[in-house]
Amino acid sequence: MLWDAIGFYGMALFLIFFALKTITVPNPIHAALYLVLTMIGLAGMFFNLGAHFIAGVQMIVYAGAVMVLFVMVLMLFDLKAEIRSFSRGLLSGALKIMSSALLVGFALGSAGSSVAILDSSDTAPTQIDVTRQLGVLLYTKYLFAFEVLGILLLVVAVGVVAVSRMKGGTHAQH
Amino acid sequence: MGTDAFEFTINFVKMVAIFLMMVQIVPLLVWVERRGSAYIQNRFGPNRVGPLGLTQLLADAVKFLTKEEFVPGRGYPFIYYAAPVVAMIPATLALAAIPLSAPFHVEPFEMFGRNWGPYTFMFQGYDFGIGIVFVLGVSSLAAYALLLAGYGSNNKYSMYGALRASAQTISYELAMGLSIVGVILLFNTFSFTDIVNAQSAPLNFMWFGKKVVVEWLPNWGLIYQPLGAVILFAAMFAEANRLPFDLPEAEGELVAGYHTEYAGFKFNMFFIGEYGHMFVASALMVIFYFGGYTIYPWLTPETAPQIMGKLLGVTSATWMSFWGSILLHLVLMAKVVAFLWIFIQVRWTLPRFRYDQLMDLGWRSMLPWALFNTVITAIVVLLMRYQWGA
Amino acid sequence: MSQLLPVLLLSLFVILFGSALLFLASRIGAKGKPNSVKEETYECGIPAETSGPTKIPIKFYLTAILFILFDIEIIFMYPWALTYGDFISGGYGIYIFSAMAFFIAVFIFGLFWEVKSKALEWE
Amino acid sequence: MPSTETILNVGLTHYLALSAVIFSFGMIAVLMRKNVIVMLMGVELMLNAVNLSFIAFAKESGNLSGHIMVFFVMTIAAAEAGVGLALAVAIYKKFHEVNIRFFEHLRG
Amino acid sequence: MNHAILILTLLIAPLLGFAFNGLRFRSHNAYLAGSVATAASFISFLCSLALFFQLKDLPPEARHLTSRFFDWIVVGDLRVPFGFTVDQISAIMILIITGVGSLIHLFSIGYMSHDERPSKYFAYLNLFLFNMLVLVLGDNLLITFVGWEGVGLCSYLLIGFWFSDPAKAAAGMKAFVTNRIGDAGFLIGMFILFFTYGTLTYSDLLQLIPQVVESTWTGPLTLAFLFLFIGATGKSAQIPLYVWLPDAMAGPTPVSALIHAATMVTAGVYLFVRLSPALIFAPHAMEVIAWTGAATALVAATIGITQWDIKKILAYSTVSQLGYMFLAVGVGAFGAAQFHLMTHAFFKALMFLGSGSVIHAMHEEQDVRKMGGLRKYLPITHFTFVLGWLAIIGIPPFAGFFSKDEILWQAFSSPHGSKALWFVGALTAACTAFYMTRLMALTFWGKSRFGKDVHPHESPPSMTIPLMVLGLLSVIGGWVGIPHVLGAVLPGHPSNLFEGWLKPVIGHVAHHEPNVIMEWALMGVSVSLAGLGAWFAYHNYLVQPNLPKAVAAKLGPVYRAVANKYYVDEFYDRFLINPLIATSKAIWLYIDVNVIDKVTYFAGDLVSGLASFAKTVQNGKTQSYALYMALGVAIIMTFVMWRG
Repeated sequence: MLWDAIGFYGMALFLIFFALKTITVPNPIHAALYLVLTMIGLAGMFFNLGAHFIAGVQMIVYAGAVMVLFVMVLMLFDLKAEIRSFSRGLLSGALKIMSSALLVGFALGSAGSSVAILDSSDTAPTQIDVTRQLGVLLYTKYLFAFEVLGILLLVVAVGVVAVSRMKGGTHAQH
Repeated sequence: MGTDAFEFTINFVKMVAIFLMMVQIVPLLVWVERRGSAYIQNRFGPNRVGPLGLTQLLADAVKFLTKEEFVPGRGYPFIYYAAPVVAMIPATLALAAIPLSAPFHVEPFEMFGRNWGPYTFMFQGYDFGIGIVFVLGVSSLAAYALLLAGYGSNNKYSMYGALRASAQTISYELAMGLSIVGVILLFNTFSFTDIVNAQSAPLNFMWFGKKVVVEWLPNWGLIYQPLGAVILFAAMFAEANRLPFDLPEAEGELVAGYHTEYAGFKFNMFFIGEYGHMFVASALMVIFYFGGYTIYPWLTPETAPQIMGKLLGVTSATWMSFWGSILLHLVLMAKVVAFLWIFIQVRWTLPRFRYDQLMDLGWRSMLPWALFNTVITAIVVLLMRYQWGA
Repeated sequence: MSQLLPVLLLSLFVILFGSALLFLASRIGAKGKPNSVKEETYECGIPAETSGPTKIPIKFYLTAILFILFDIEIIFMYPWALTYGDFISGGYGIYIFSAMAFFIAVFIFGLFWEVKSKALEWE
Repeated sequence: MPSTETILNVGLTHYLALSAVIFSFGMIAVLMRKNVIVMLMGVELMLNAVNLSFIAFAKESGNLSGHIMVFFVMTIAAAEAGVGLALAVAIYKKFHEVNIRFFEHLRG
Repeated sequence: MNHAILILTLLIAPLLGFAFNGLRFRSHNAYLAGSVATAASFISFLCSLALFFQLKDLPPEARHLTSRFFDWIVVGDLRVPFGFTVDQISAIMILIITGVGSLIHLFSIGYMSHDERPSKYFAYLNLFLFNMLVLVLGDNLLITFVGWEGVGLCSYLLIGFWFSDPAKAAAGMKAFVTNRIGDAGFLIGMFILFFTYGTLTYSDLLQLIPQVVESTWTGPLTLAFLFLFIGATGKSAQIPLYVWLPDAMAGPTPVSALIHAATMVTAGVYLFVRLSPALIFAPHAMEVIAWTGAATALVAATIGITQWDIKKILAYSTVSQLGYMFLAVGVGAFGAAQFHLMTHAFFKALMFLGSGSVIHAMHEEQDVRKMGGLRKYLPITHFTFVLGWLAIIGIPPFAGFFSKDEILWQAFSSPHGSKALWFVGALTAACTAFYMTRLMALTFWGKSRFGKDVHPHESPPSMTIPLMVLGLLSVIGGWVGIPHVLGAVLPGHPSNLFEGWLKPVIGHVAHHEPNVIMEWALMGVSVSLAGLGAWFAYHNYLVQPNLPKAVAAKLGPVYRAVANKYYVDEFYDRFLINPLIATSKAIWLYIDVNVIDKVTYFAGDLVSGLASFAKTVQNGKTQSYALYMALGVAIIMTFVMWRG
């Protein structure tokens, strides 16, 4: 139990640190790289929670694909560190911080008031079983959503190509 | 005995072993590659320093270490330094997930006045049950090292090399991932060990409700998945950025690609990554299609301990099991080395693709073929296992 | 936690090894005086005009974006492939096959469209 | 101050709290960063935080629907990132700028 | 095969046909479009057959195959499953729909071969088929209503298929608007049923109502059925909403055959047969239905006598026959209503297709005054038409005889019936015989009255084959429902199979002892009345062709009234539509401009005043919007937390 707690807090601290860095570093590329680390850390969290396959997907899709795209795009923009990386406005800034804090406060409060404790000792027998169950569930109960996602991806693929071909639209002459 | 501490020690030892293995691959392969290329292209390889030029490696190491440490003026030092380190991680982590031999069983015994065991020692860094997904996930991180190197050097050749490399890596990842689907369809597991075990048997399958067994053939994936094997192997070349897919470092166009600005040990670390990739790729090929560490009908996890027992005259079950595992490990290594040799042979035989040809091949040829392979496999598996008449 | 420990250990080794080598090299390696010409971005001997690339082909993003989309579709096939045998032996072979057949048909349609729209064509 | 027991017994609450913190970071990035791409990263961060809570709930309840949901969220997030970045690239090509303020030019 | 799969295939086949043709609607290839559509329809027919035989193998009480695919709507107490049921009634309906539908699809290939937009036509036709099947198979009122609206839409699209002609487009509009009135009634009826009994599923309703009817007031039930009947008058063209059907003849003729004769217009009858076990507890509603049906039958038949357009005659005939069916429903002869629905589908589809063949041959000429003597040009059409004619006027042993006779006998003998109802029915039968014979005489017999430039020719096989099949059905279709008195004297005693088949699912009213002699006598009377009418028409239009004009002149205003359809359209125009328009105009000019506009302008000014303040919020800054979102969530969360 102690080791579990240490592991969790260690990872949680790293995650929070990386996430905080992600949103505060002025250089967007560094932000993206910190985000990659956050993603990998989250994959580890998923792994700890018994979601092995999901952890793998997190690595492949998020860390290996989405973030590569982010990094690629940022590198090609070649943005230097921004002098003012946060938007201006004292009132709105205060409001933004306040509303975020409020939401987090509520989330923490409600999470804290629920006293449920995960029984971390019940390690799922063999993880392949979870993945199998996940597969069965995905292709039976959630079959429709799955097929629809296939179509969504198709639409996105078409849309992306269309967007990248855009020549400027109606206001191109300015 | 605290199990945690014991497990920790075992894991620590394993990790050190795997890490050392990873590091020692490079000098050996560099030597093989040099001698091999010399042999293939009819020229002189390293032959001055020591027997067969073997101590050339040592000289190399000294040379690497004594190179001047250099950071390009306009580069980003931290990223520039991080890139080569990151380059080593994916291959190392992937290697640790691959079973290098059959597990060996330690029977209960007494030592230091205590009872030990029984214990099953896995010849594998870790086994998560989702082995294939883990390896894919880890190796998908390989693109970062390239991008970091390109960006950190802040040189247009490096950048283009990095871009090309990562675009190429991800493009071929599709064909790779898809060709593995065929293997999973066949064996219905993500675990390498299960795949190898399934292959250490005579060729057997259901055919329209009847069981067919061919005694004289091993149950290797190659027999079911020839197309998938070819696609996977080709994709692996691209993943490892080897010729004929070494566009990122095409000398004629990009000087040396993403490691233009790297020298000394930093350059060497990229090599560790590349050779590690090659090694992992060969191991995957062997495990998916060539029976892993087994050769049915002679060498299987069942027969190997007996053979070694007879050969070495040991009778203790533990030691038989141990030597059997070593034998199987050698089998695996032999197969892997064969594949590594193909990598090298191809590098010195084939010319390089053009970049458009490369992308065309990946997207418009290999991806559709891999898709075709998946569909055909699914249909055949359905026909084979469908419960006719039920 | 214990399951991930080896992974962390191994990564740690690699990072330590790498850093140690870098450190060693900087200690042992020859000491050169930095000068502006040496630190110039490498461009085959002529003075570099720009450091990073300026014009970036749109193809790279497009490839990366399409890669993400297709990659996810392939990832969706993994659990399918894993449970395919179970479904067949449960008597739902045709069901699971047609479930994925539709998905793959959409996939093929997408691929076909991308090829036809020349989004995958390189110079 | 919670008891040592509560602190050491890592459970759902802890994961939810972590998730809430990461979510708030993502939200702050979306609300306050000027760079569009960093804003998109904030969105990813928020989605990931939610995913974490899904997985934690799935573990808690033993119901795998949470995993499926995460799978779907990842898909949607990837699609969203793809489209978002394609738009960002298109706009960058036009204005050579990724500051969110420049997106106001898209009005009307 | 599993019945769920069959039902699914049955429904999806026409939907796929619709998708196929709908997606390539610009194509001019009538043969491809038609073949696909016909194939889709035929697949459905095969499924229907399979389902029918599956049903037949079950014991009579258990003859229902239900498959519920998922819960469609779950709101509070309302739980609507997306389910379909095949039972005795819907099995017959789907056989008719897909069987006759397939024939009409086949016929359409030839008929629409020169049209500009065949794909669109076939797409609509398949969509109609799908909706009709949904209507019939739905296991609750809401699904039925979905189909009900769907067929209304397809009917509108197909009536106005040649929309470039304003009159035809207007006809489509008229049909749609008239149907909307009925649909409102349907909805209200449905609401009342749900409000009273808390469910919309047929099986639950029909189980619940007989149980609670003893202990509760049946007022809502009667009211619900009256409102549903309003819906039925719209869809099934009864008084007062029948006016759209004759105009609906603007559509292509096969459409008239399929939608406006065989299937869609019988939806109302189907609905009441389906609900008949509950309907018998609302005798007042039944009375209204019976008299409305009888009146419609007679009025439409008399109008039919004076029409000159071949399709209009058939249209009024359809209205009249639908009146018969409602008469049957009203007197509690649900089996007879369903039986007549089936035979009518056969012979009326036949006659419409026959008229289509005639129109096709006469180059789009529809006026019977310009026809005549077509017998020798169109032998097959003529022969099949004769079969239909004999069937509709009720000559034994043709199909129409058995069903019509059953209705008349029930109208006479049922406790809900009366001699007056029987008399109206018998009179209608005579009128029917008269105008149908008149149609035959003017179209096929006698001397030809068309110009020299018209060269009628027999239609291609794709059009004549459906005619022949339907002709055969018009002959033998009635033999499944031979009444007991007749069956008793025939060899093999073929008793009333049809009635027996439907028995478990329809409502039953208490019967008197069958009076065999009376039944024989009435049968004789109706046949002789039909013969009389036929002979009279034959005499008038062939033997003494000048007689009709003289009669018309002599009757004067009565004839004019009938010929002008009793001025119903004009009546509606003058007393409903024009006053409505005038009132609207008055409201617009005085109330709208002076009161409402002022209010709205004030509201608008107020809003724009507020907006000029509020628009500072909408400043085009993405992050501000995100902030509002976050603030909104925060406020809601605060509220929720605060309330506990």
